[in-house]
Amino acid sequence: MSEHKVAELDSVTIRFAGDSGDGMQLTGSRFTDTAALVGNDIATFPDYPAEIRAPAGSLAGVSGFQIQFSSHDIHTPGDRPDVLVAMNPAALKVNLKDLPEGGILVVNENSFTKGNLRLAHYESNPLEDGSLSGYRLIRVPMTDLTVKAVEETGVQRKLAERCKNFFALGVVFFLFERPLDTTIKWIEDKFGGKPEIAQANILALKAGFNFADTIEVFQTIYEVKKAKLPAGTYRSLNGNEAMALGVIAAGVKAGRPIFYGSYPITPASDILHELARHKDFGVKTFQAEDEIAAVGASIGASYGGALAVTGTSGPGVALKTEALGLAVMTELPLLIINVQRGGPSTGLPTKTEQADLFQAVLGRNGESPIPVLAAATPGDCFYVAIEGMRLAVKYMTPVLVLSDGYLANGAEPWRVPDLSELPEIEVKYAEPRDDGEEFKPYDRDPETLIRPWAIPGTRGLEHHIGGLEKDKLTGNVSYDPDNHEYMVKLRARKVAGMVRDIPDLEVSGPQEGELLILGWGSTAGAIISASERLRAQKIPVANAHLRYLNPFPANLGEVLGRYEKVLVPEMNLGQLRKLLQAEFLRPILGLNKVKGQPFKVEEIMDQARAILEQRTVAG
Amino acid sequence: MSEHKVAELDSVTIRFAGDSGDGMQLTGSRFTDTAALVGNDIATFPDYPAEIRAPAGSLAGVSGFQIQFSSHDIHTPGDRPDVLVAMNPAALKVNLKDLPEGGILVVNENSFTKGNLRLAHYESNPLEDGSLSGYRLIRVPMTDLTVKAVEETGVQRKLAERCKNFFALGVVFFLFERPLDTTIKWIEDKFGGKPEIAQANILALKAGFNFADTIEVFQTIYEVKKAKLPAGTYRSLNGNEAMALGVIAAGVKAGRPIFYGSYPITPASDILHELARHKDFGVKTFQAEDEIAAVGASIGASYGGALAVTGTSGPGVALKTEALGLAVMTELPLLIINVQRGGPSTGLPTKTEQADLFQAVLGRNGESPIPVLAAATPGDCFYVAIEGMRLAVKYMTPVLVLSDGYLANGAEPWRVPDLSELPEIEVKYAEPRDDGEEFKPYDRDPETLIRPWAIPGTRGLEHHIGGLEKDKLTGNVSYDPDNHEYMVKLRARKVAGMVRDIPDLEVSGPQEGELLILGWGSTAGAIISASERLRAQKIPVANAHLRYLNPFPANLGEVLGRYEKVLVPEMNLGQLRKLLQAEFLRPILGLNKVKGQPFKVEEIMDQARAILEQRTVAG
Amino acid sequence: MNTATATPTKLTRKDFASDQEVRWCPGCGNYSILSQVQKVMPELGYPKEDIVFISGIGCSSRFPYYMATYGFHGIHGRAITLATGLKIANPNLSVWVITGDGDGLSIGGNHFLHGLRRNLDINIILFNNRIYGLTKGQYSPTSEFGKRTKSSPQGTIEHPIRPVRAAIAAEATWVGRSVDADAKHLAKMLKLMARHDGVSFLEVFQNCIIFNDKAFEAFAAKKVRDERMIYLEDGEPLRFGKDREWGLTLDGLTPHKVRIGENGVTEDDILVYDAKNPSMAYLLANLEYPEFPVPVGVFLDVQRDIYEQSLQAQIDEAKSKPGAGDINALLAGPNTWTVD
Amino acid sequence: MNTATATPTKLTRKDFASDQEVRWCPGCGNYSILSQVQKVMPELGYPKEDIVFISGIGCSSRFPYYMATYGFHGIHGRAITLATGLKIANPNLSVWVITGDGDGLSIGGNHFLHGLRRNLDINIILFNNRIYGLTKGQYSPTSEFGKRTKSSPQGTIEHPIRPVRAAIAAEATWVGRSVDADAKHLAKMLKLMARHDGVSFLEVFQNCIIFNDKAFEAFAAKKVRDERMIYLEDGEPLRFGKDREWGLTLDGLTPHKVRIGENGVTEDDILVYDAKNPSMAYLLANLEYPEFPVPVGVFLDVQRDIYEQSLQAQIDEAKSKPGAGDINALLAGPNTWTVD
Ligand SMILES: Cc1ncc(C[n+]2csc(CCOP(=O)(O)OP(=O)(O)O)c2C)c(N)n1
Ligand SMILES: Cc1ncc(C[n+]2csc(CCOP(=O)(O)OP(=O)(O)O)c2C)c(N)n1
Ligand code: SF4
Ligand code: SF4
Ligand SMILES: [Mg+2]
Ligand SMILES: [Mg+2]
Repeated sequence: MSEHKVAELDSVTIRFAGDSGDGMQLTGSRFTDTAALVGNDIATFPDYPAEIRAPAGSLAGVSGFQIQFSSHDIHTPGDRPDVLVAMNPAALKVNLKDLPEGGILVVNENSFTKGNLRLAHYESNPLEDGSLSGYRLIRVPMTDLTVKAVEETGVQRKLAERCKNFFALGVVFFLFERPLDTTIKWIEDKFGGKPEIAQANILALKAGFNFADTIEVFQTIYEVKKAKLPAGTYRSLNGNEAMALGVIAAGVKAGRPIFYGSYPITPASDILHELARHKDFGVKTFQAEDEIAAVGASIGASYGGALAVTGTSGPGVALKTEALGLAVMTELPLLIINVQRGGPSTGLPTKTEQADLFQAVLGRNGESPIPVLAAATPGDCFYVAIEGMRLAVKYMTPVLVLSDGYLANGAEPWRVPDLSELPEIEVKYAEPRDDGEEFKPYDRDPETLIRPWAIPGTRGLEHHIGGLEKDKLTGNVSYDPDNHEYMVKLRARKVAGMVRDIPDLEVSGPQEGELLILGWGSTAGAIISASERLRAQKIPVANAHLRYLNPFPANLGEVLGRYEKVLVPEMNLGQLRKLLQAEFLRPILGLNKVKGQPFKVEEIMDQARAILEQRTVAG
Repeated sequence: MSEHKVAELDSVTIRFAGDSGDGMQLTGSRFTDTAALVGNDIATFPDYPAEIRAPAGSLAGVSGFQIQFSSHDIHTPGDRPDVLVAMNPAALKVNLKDLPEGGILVVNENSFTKGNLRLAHYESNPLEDGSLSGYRLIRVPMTDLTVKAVEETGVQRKLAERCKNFFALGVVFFLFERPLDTTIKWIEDKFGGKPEIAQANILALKAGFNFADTIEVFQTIYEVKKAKLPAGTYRSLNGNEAMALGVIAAGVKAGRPIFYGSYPITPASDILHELARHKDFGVKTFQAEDEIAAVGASIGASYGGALAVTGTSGPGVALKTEALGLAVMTELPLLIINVQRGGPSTGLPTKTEQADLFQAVLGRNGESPIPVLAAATPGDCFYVAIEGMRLAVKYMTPVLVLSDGYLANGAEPWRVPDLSELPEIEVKYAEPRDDGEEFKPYDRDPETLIRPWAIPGTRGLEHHIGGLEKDKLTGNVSYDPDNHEYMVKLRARKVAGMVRDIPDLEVSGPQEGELLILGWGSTAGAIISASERLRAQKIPVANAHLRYLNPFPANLGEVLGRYEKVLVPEMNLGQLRKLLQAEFLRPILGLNKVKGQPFKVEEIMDQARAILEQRTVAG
Repeated sequence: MNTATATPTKLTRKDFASDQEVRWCPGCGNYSILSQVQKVMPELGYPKEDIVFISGIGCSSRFPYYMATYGFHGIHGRAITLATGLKIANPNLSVWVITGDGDGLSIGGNHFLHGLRRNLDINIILFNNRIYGLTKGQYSPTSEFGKRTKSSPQGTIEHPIRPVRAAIAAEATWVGRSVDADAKHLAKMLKLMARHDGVSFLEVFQNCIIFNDKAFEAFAAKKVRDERMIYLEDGEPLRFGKDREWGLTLDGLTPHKVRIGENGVTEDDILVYDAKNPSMAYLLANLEYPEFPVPVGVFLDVQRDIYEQSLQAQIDEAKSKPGAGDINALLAGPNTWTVD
Repeated sequence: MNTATATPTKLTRKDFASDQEVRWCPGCGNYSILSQVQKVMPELGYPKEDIVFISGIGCSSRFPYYMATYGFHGIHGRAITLATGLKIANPNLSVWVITGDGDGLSIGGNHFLHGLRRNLDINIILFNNRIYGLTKGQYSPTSEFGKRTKSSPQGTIEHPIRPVRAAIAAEATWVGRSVDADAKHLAKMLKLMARHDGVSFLEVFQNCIIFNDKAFEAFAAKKVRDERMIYLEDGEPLRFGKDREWGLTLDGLTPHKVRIGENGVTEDDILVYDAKNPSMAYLLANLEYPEFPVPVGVFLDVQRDIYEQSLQAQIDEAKSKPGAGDINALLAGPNTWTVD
């Protein structure tokens, strides 16, 4: 390697952008893995189109992958990229607006053909017309160089060209002094069956690296040191993988088999794929004919004593609504996972949103209470799955867990836990009986109000359950007016009473004062970063994160009362805000973004500043 | 007729109770019609079991029908009966607790056999053991007398016995000085094809009347004078009939055919039955394979330019949830009727409840606003259907209308309106074009935000709609972040903006002060009665009724602000209360009854008094 | 179904009657079906606790309450989904689905289709009364074209589904039909379906005395039954009539009703029934009165991979791989790094 | 479908291509289907504004965007329900449903069943790629038993649905099959289905180049097609092969593949196809490669009451009654009284 100036940076954000067919998701993932293995903290944001493969070169077909890697704790994939890699004009067009002035812009100049420029609606070639003069533009004839580099393998030109994403990756690796070995190993594993393809990709990767070194395109290269994470063994993990692992771990902790009933839907399908691969843990996956069959089978499996889970996204939850009422009425444990996406209706299926909170808490016919939890980060999906299952089994109730598209596909370094660190999940089936006494399936623990889990196959516990109102003791059908009111209130009390099992809300920053920023779900990262930065600037904001949306933690009202203002940033029109107002009768401020994209740290900082300044002005 | 003391009463409540097979619903309806035709104000409450026909004589099989008739304005079927007619021991057992001491109790003593007593869980015969001494017990060997009375027709004994409900009706007609002619005419029409059955029923009716006269079972008979209702032509009508007529009338006013897509479900099925009988108005009814097909076909019909309606009950709405999101996204007019019943799940299918409000307003994935209205009385179902359709068509939006089991089956006298009194429903389809210019299906009125209704078959308007997010102008699929946020907010603004078209909330009683009782849906009658009675007792409560649940009337916040306390009685655990709190950030008091039964006037009066007394104590 | 452990308990019919009051209309055909099911259960040899009855919503779907076994009264149309999950979770149970023509074929049509082709070892009984009973008399997907009901005052305009044919087309592995009042035949069918490995589907013609009385009377009434119904027997010629004087023949793909001894027709011309032949089953499922006798009995009885067994085999295979079930390895994944 | 007013507009293929960028993967079989549909449309003679394409969700369901007609991209599995309501509301339209094997047969299975038996005059095209394309490669209800996909890493354990057979069993009145790449045949099928009165159902084998490439290659590839597929023609003997040297015969209910001239088989032994015979259609729908040639063409073409027409007839009848449509009389009902 030739001599280059090396500068040290705290953190860097890179965005790879190209055509759907250009392999940007793969390029991003490879960079992520390398950064993670080197010990950086990372956060990623893959952003791809809804079409499997939109026409090559079109704006609709642009696929992006952003990663922030850092030598300190980070919580988001970065607001704006420091480096943008644009594989074609369309990718440039779509992404350039996010690159700050002076940012590094790497383009594949071979792709700036007339045809591609037209597809990207460029009137003139931006590489030539001076419009990019505000950036550190690095033009690389990637296609040509790649084709030349892989010539020796003898692969066809078309296949050769496809290797250019590894060339681009090589360039970026050089810029940040990253080793190539993990990527080479990955390529060898992946293309084991096709050695010439593996060879071509490796050659392209190396060529990119060497090209950057040799022709000294970069005056300076950058180093991002290891982050100081808590000690432990780490891996990189996205939210869907974490959710699947959480489900499996819950099964292991409970010592009971998992049943996962699902119908494919973006962005939840990967949970099904992941679980289907782990039948060695006794996991039974069932791809149903539709969402109704998925939840129906899951209720049936739960009735049979399995740890039943049904995963989907918003429109799928809509279809499961009626059956969730049955789970409430029969009081069977069931975990429902909703990986939220942009709505309403089919909406923006590959984009993220948090607009299914109302549906989760209130969206059923009748008085039909269901506990609701939400995951804060990709890795937290693991813990939320376990906690959801713990509560479902303990309280004999369906529990709904919310994730979203951003968590599902975003990755972060994740400290691999030891099994012993995980909460216990105690499964107690009702015991067989031979005393001939009648079994009372709705007789319950007077304190927790939990009814017994009596599974078919158990001697002497034969009984009937169903969706009609039940007698409070025998479980027989009852149309008695007083019994109905009693049962409606009992079901509500049981869920409300779970508050005992829910940790108090903790606040970071000032424990009382002017402004609390309260988040839920995937806004956690942006809120933490924003709050920390504000506090670093001596702006006294507090922040907290709600993991339990129903019931709320016991101290929530008290916590809110300690702040003059409470701001809830959420990717909807103010759903948590309304729930809080209904409960605590105090005004809550909202910061609402419904663009299919996560919050930027700056957006939250700006809003917090504006609120505090307004106060100063007003006061 | 022999001489009897005649006393005048303001209003009387009668409950007919018997086995499901005893024809109590029919008996009640006949009494209702007669009372209505005589000019009383009436209100009825049929209450029947979920089984088609539970075992004869069993407690589960008891069917009841309560009617209040009055010489003044009444709003409920009465809290407790003045007269209870019990056709068998089970009916007595189930209903006696509601009869106040000194009440008139008419029983069919022939049915108090050992077997029936056992089925009703009576240890001893209540007719003999003195337990009924507190009531004015009138024992009638109805079966025997009926059989004897109809002997001459030669009908078989079993059929003869079945006439005993008309015997009972005759007895009650005598007690309240009612004429027999309408009932005789009704019998003749109904059993036209079977003259001997008609004859037997008429003989039984007359025999009952004469029996009561002859043997002077009643020392006094009662007169309830005509009510002073506003001038007009009246008929008796229940909520489901009214809803169906409202739908038809909306079609007539709009000059467009009605499409009604539905899957049978209690208590909404009668709307389908009624509409299916009126194809002469061009009404197209479609009995779908399930609720999803029902709403899907309705959306398709609306797309085709029909006035589309889909009716169901809570669990059916749950199944329609996903498709309602599509209606929101495509902005097509659609009326959704939910005749609420006891929930959650299958719940109490034949009982009433108001627990689907959350589902109506908030129960969908994504930000998915739908206007919601609720009917206040059986007759109001007519007007709510028309108003819902007017708004749906005008604002190009699905509109959800809530009724409930109590309204659906309860009857009241209804002033038959003239067509000219009804609001206009203006249907404007987009005009055909030949100018070759591109049609913009999402271009909209800048003020009302309404997009054009462009129906297939119209030249030059070919365009695409669907469930994916739409470009704000062209309606083409758009994944643009800013466009999505714009559209999410636009859909919310459009519905919120309908407030311009919604009348202000009006208050009866003091226009400011200590207590406002605010109702919605079928609680109207009990709340009005309670408030009027309280005010008559110089207790200064105000009352108001919310017909529009989303958006709320513009002055609602201001109205609430004029009262120290606001009480919302509802047949759920406090759903409107929560929505109000979320919106207006002030505490709302709830009176919640979830027993599958409507409020009694007294229950509301008691609670209002308690609230006011508490204030006095506290103050 | 025969995978449940058959223990030598000596149960009687009464052991299977629950303490719940039976709430069907007096005279409803459901009573006789209930009675036969209760009678047959002890003969199957399952311990009571291993038997589960699952239903949707409808008059028929109240059935589970009246059995002293485990019972799950589900929601409308979804009984097969509940049964599917239960059977997958515990293949050892004897699972019975009770459904109606509306519950199973209208709202539940999709699960019917997929439930049958998946071939779980469950038993499905469809009570076909050709009407919606519980909701008081609307037409169902099996109602005759033109039928006048509450929701079709001018007559239905829908071509009905034939449940047996639909089940065969959906590739059920055992398909049969019986009649509520024909106690002996019904009992026989129940036993046969229970013993079948894989999904079994039985249609029972059931009289709804209130909303569709005598729907099957024309051919199922005792005194005409022999002439107007035909009892399918595997390997036996398709003969019927009081003296078995009638028979069915096949001319290409067209069945004919013939009288033995007339027009030169002999016993040997009569088609021999083959319950292993889905094409024959399908053809017979098309026959309707009055053109033909109505077939009852076992239409189809074949074998195919059983879903829950195949799933278990995959689990066993997965478990046999080196490193299988190592949760720590799974959590760590292939690439880790260490921070100290 | 032929009730729409055929006006003598001279439209061309280009008139039917919308301005929307086609976003399928390069090489996807959907392109050729789109191309044939656009080509055939002008020949049908409907004004453009009377044509509506309705779909569910899936790659195939993006189809309506690419047609310059009215188009409705619905929700997953519900296209037939939307089409049903639309056609009832306006019987004058030419309504086309575009669906996939997942959309139409998995989540949409119930509407498939009921939509077909109701026999509305709509046209349904099912793009069968035997995979879920849009959700990136899970098995579908038409995937082969044992197929390894993202959601079945050890192979599926479900017996597939055969769409044509299911459609025949559901009593569709016109049923056909074609192949994406066989442009001429596909165009012919499209025209025939359009002209049929009543529901028509066409399965098109469609190649998903990304997730299930070459699924139909074994028999549908150009060079083997003649030997491995059989083109059904009403009234013609079932012959195939480059020189039509092969044929199908029927032995009872069992079809056989025979070579004419061998073993004494002559032309006259070959079964003559009868598209009016549902039993034959059902039998042929069972044939699969490699045991048999795969049949394409018109399986079934029969007539039955058409739903929207029957409904209109009931309305006309109701309107012809004395007092019909009198809203004041309706509102007043039979019993009124007057308050002054
Ligand atoms: C989601 C939903 N839709 C509709 C209903 C109303 N419903 C209950 S049973 C039934 C049909 C019953 O018919 P069938 O299955 O034939 O049973 P039967 O009563 O005739 O035995 C209907 C429509 C319901 N309970 N739930
Ligand atoms: C309610 C709902 N469930 C699931 C999905 C996800 N989904 C979209 S398309 C599809 C299957 C597509 O398969 P197919 O119909 O065969 O169409 P293809 O893409 O293969 O053309 C699924 C499961 C959805 N959009 N909506
Ligand atoms: S309504 Fe019909 S099916 Fe239902 S219980 Fe009564 S007779 Fe039986
Ligand atoms: S994924 Fe398959 S079906 Fe979908 S567009 Fe691509 S090639 Fe076609
Ligand atoms: Mg039925
Ligand atoms: Mg497909």
